[in-house]
Amino acid sequence: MMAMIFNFLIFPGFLFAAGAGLLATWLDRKVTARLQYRVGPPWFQPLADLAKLLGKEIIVPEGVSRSVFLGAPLFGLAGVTLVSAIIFSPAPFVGDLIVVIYLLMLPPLAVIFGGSASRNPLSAIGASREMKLVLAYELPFILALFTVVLKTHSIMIGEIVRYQNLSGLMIGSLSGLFAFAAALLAVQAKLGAVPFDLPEAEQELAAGPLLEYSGAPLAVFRLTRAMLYFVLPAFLAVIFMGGGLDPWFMLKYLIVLTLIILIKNTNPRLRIDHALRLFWGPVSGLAALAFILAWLGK
Amino acid sequence: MNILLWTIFLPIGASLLCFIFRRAAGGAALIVSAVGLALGAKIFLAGQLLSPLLALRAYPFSASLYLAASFLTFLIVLYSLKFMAGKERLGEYYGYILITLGAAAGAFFATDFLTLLMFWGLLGIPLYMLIGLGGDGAGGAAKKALMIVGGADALMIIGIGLVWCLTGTLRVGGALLPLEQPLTVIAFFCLLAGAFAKAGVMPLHGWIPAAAESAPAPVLALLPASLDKLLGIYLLARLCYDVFLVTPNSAVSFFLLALGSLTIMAAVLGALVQHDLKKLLAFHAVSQVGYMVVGIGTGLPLGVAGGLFHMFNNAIYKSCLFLCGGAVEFKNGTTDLSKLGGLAKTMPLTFAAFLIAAFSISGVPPLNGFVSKWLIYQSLIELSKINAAWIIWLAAAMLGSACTAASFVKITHAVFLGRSEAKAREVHWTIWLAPVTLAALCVVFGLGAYQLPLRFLIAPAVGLIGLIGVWDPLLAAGLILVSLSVGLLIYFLGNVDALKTRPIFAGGEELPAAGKVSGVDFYDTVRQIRPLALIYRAGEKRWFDFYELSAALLRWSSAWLVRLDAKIPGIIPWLRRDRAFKIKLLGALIAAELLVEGLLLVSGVREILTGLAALAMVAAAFYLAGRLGGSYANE
Amino acid sequence: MSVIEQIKTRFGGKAAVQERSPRRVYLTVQKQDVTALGEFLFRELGGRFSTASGVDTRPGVEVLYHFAFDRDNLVVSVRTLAEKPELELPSLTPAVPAAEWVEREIHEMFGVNFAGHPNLATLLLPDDWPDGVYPLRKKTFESEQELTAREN
Amino acid sequence: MLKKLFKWGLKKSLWVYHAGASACNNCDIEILDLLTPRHDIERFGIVLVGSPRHADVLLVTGVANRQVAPRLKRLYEQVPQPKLVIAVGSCACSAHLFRDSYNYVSPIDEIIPVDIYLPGCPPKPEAMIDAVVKALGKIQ
Amino acid sequence: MDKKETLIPIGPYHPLLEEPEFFKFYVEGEKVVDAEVRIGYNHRGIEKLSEAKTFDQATFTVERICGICSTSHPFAYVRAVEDISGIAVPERAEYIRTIIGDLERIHSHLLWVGLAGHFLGYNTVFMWAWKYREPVLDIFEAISGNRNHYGMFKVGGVRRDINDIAGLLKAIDDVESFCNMLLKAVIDDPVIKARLKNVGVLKKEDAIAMGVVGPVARASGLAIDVRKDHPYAAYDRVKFETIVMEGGDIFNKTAIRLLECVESAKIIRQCLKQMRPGPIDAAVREVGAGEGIGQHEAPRGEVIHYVKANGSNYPERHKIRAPSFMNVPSFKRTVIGESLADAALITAAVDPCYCCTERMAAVEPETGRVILTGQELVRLSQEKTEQMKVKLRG
Repeated sequence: MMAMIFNFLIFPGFLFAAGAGLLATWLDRKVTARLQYRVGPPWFQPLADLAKLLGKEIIVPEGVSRSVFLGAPLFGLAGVTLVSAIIFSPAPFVGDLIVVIYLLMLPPLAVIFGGSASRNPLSAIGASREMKLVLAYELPFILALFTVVLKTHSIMIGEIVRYQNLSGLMIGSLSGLFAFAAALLAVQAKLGAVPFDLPEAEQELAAGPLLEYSGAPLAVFRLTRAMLYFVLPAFLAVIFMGGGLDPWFMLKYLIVLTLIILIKNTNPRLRIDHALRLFWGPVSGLAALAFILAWLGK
Repeated sequence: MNILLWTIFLPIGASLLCFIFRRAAGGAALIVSAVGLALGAKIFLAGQLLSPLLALRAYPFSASLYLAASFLTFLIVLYSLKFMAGKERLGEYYGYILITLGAAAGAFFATDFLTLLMFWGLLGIPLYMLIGLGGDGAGGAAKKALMIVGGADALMIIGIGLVWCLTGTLRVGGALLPLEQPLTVIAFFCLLAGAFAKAGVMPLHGWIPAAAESAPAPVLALLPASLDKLLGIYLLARLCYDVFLVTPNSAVSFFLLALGSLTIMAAVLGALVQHDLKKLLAFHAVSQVGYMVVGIGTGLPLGVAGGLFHMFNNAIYKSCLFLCGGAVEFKNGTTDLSKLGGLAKTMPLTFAAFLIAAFSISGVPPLNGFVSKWLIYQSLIELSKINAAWIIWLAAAMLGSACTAASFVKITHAVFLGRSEAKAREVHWTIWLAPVTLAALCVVFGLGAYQLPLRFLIAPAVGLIGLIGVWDPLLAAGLILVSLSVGLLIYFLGNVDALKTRPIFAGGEELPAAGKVSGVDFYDTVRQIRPLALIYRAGEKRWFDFYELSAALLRWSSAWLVRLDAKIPGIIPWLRRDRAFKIKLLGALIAAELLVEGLLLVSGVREILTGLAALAMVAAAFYLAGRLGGSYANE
Repeated sequence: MSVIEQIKTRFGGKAAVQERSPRRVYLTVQKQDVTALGEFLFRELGGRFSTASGVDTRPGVEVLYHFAFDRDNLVVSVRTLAEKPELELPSLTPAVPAAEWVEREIHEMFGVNFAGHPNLATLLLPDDWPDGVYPLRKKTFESEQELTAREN
Repeated sequence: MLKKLFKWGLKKSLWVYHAGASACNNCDIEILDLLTPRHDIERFGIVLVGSPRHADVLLVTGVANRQVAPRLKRLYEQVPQPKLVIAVGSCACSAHLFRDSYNYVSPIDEIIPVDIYLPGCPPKPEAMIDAVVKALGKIQ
Repeated sequence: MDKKETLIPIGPYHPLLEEPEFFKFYVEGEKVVDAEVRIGYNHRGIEKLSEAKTFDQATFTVERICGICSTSHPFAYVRAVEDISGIAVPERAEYIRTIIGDLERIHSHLLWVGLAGHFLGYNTVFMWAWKYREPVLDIFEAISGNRNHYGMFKVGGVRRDINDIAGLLKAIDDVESFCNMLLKAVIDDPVIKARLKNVGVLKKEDAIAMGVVGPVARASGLAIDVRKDHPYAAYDRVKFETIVMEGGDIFNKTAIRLLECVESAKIIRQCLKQMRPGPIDAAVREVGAGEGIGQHEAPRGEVIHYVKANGSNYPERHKIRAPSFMNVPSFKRTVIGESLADAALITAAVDPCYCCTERMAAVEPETGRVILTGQELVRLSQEKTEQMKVKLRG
């Protein structure tokens, strides 16, 4: 029991994921800055942002449902925390791959409900874009992940890791590589990173769903986003490159993170219909190709 | 009298009283449905019961279904007391609800195909009448429901005849037919039509959205949302495992999976772009059936368990959603999404119930909808050992789930969050009690999935099931609670005392009244994507509506019939009477159908007559439908 | 035929032509001819509508419409007068869509009414600007004070 | 203890919302210039945000004309406490040569409380960074 | 289907807008079906307060109409004043004016390209474009002592000479090579193409009807350029191309702006080569009476100033038309039917400059009549203010 609580709250659960995620967002900002010939923020920057936000007063817009407005960020955090505990557990713990896919729906849903509860027209447009984006990336994400399931014949994350330890990494095979590419783009969208940052498109929608948030709820949203920066690339690394929380794994994680940052900095934002077309067209096609290859044993 | 007979004849008898004593109808219906619930509990606890008369038999599976049906009926009657107060034709309303309950009991407990058929046919009448109660425009919807459901019933007669020819017995489960010969397959599909039309599987779904446009909310909650699903899927399950033998990787299994996936995706895509609350929910009522069909269609115990569990879950959350929609309509007088908004603050209980049910239908862990979907997904993954097509069904099911979430985001935004103009207050307790109870049940069935529903409702019917995944709802819920507290802790670490209310930020301007995003157009982008745009456009032209297609066919054929008419005026003169007469005639035919079935049952002279009656009635029904279609075309 | 010659042929009797330099021509017309001349310059001679300017003079508000002829290195200015106190001019906007905003501007700055203008709503001044106060007009201060008092 | 943490956070992470009030664009452009490689204020943790709800610092440029003044006040109220206001440019500080305009209402500091005045037409980016450093000193 | 239009307010305070403006987009889903714009948030009414300013002082006033094109207005203004009585400007001053004018074009276009990248969510482009814009500002600082608002122009000449020709040439080379690089990047990037091609198309006939100017007009196939059509300063002594494209979409507008940077670099290089030593100021003492019109091809298009003088030291009427005043109204014709995400970009694509649009820097004369003087208007306004303050506090 104590061990479980420790796993969940300290390592590799909440605290570890939060810390690693905050560092990852810093890395993102730093690398972005370097690519733009800038110096970039110091390493403690995300932490300072959070501390600052906690000290700010919380503003609730007039006439909104307080419970939804203030409750939404918490549910997003709960979803990502649970995932962070599941994906590193070697033994079956709480849930399997399908559970992870569904739990990963919680953070976007939290953002959507928060934005929708804000009653601001720009937030509402942002929420609708976020939802459309979810619809867009869900298909290739599912196809890519189930390509792995087809190869490993298991939906248990521990089993998938074990399979890779025995028979080589997923990404080593052609189908695994394609599936990884498709899943990577889906993760890019899940992170709301450019070119898929259209729900929060700062220049169009101010901050979209988060427009009305301030103080602690905003801090929780940012923390959730930061944890996703750790959890999602780590999830990809576990599924496609094998798991185990060792230095090698951190290297794998960093590779995935670097890919994400690079995509982010070399592309302009897409329009929502472009994103839908991209995900339902080429990216899903890529994932389907990966599946077919996997079926053929490649 | 046998307790099983009570379940049938008490409500049907009471319905007569309702027709006569209209004032007391509500109270009577409440008492009768409460008695029905008590009977249901008793039967459920008893496990096995038999009634020689009418050849009824209760066993755990049918008992649990009856329990669910009577429970929902009770809640909905309670809900109706205030909701329907002051409406016209209340006596009929409660009477038909009771007939539905009684006939459903008969259908659940029947062990004989003819008994089944009799009650099955009987169910069509209250369905027609209840939808017709909706006032203006309800007539067309009711007719549509009757045509589809009645037509499918006619096919069922053929199917039963064929089954009898093949096995020589009319007992359900008398013999297990492997689906090899063409005749068996035809029989299977004929019977399947009956189940599908009731449950609303594509392409026989057309009556549900049509009904949702006009029928009262409790009617929708009772019939298309729950009772008809229970009946249809019950029949489907029995057909697949008690009458015919559906094996994994068979052509029929493939067909069911394909049809189920198609239903999930097509209906949910339809739901995404609806702009009326009840109609949107109706599309989900169709979409959710797809999961059950997929689950049962796998041919694996895991899938059947998932499908049946999903059936119960769907009855719970779908009724809840329709009842919440009714409450919204009750207070605001409209279900047009563009006219609603901001009710979360004024109707908190309705909102909470709706939100839980919406999360449940979207498959958000740890609610019940997730668990049943999870079981179905696992069964699909099991199929991976056999056939590569599983990924298509799985992707359709999971994407359908995401689309469901999307359309509920739209509703929640448009009705409960978003901006408000309405100043509605919370509804009377009798109205919110039913949805809140059902929402609570969603949570209970989700958290205690293994301990309660799977153990008591599903396991007796399916037997033991072997999971291939892991999901520990109680632990997960506990951990979610822990992380929620962590989040709350963060709030309290922060400057939570300084909670201020400020106007909405609109670039420094005051937000103009028109600055309201109603949510109606949330998914226009999806609609405009090719090839979806083409599909949507075709859908708007009703190309996928079986009924409309047939109507078009009939319109075309009726032109020929009119010519035929002109040539044979002397032979059947009454055929040229007015339309109202023909509707009555159709009603009479259905009554005759029931009568014949009753006679057959008593006389035992089944063999020849069944086939003849079936053929005659199908021919007559088609002819009349054609004529009606003709007059429909001329309107 | 050059632009000036064409104008002279067509509007010789109505417009007083003043050729300040080969690149600058000023035409003075009665207000009823402005629309016809403007349309002629814009549609037939292909002049680009540059802008319009107003000056408050003793008899009324003098409005100049400037047309640029880019191929001929020429700017033609059409001068007309909106007499006090009505200050009414026919609007050029129906013929020359580009004139919409600048006529709105002259309307709110000078109080010139452009008959036939599709939308004379406030363009530059604040929402709560008092009615009847025209910043660029030369009125006595007392009358303005009166207006402000009335507005409040 | 917590208060200290909050203060530290505020000092290290100032989020800036830029409110132009009838400015000539020059100060606005120079503010944007602060983000760009030569000046890069992100290294001090300063970023420009899109919503006033996220802001700690309100940068006001230009003279507030009659149309803008009430909006500016509304905007100021949208910013959660603790907040700072920096008036950037001569116009915001003293209305510059627009002091006598008929559309000019009152100095910015009579509409909203201003913490730092930063004159210049436009102030150089270096001066703006200096102003922000001074603003940090004001945080109590 | 009864569809209800939804109003999306953009502004007056919005990250898309550097300056406060209020756009109202009426949308169905994300498709814009109607649009309105309310300006006036930037209206400073320079006219009344400028009335005591002499011809010379007004140069500084008009410079503060806009910070980005702070040379365009003085340029057109001094040309208008010189037009009144045909003041001749020394040759070297003409060259310096040309150099300053086109340096400004480079800095302004790079600024726009950066902002466009920013609006596209492509911050790398934003940072890079602005990085290469800095050297241009450095040149300005070296020449005039200020990064913006250079104060270079005066009636009859310029105020400062250009001496560091070698440094200028080097900076120009750097900027030119960067523009070429960016041009390639923009034209080849598939995502940028998808976002910009066929978006916000301004048809040629609409362009003519709305009288648009500058790159907006040239992107729609109108070959107009004041520098070519109405030659002035040293523009008739240098060789350059007027870039014209037919598409009318944002992609064309972007490409034109980048190509124009390259052309401007060419112009500056030729000017530096041709420039001979000499006086830079005609030392004008008397303006005289009459009317004058001055045009200048600003980065955003033609600026036109009309000055009426009555022989005193003050202009009687000074009318200014900035290019954005013609370009902004055309947004309605381009934005309807596009998606909301593009609408933001389309409104930005004309490179709107609202402080220019709302200038109204008309300089009135001192006449003998009792008129509503500036101070009185101010007093009126301040009275109103006091009332408003009471309201705001209450």
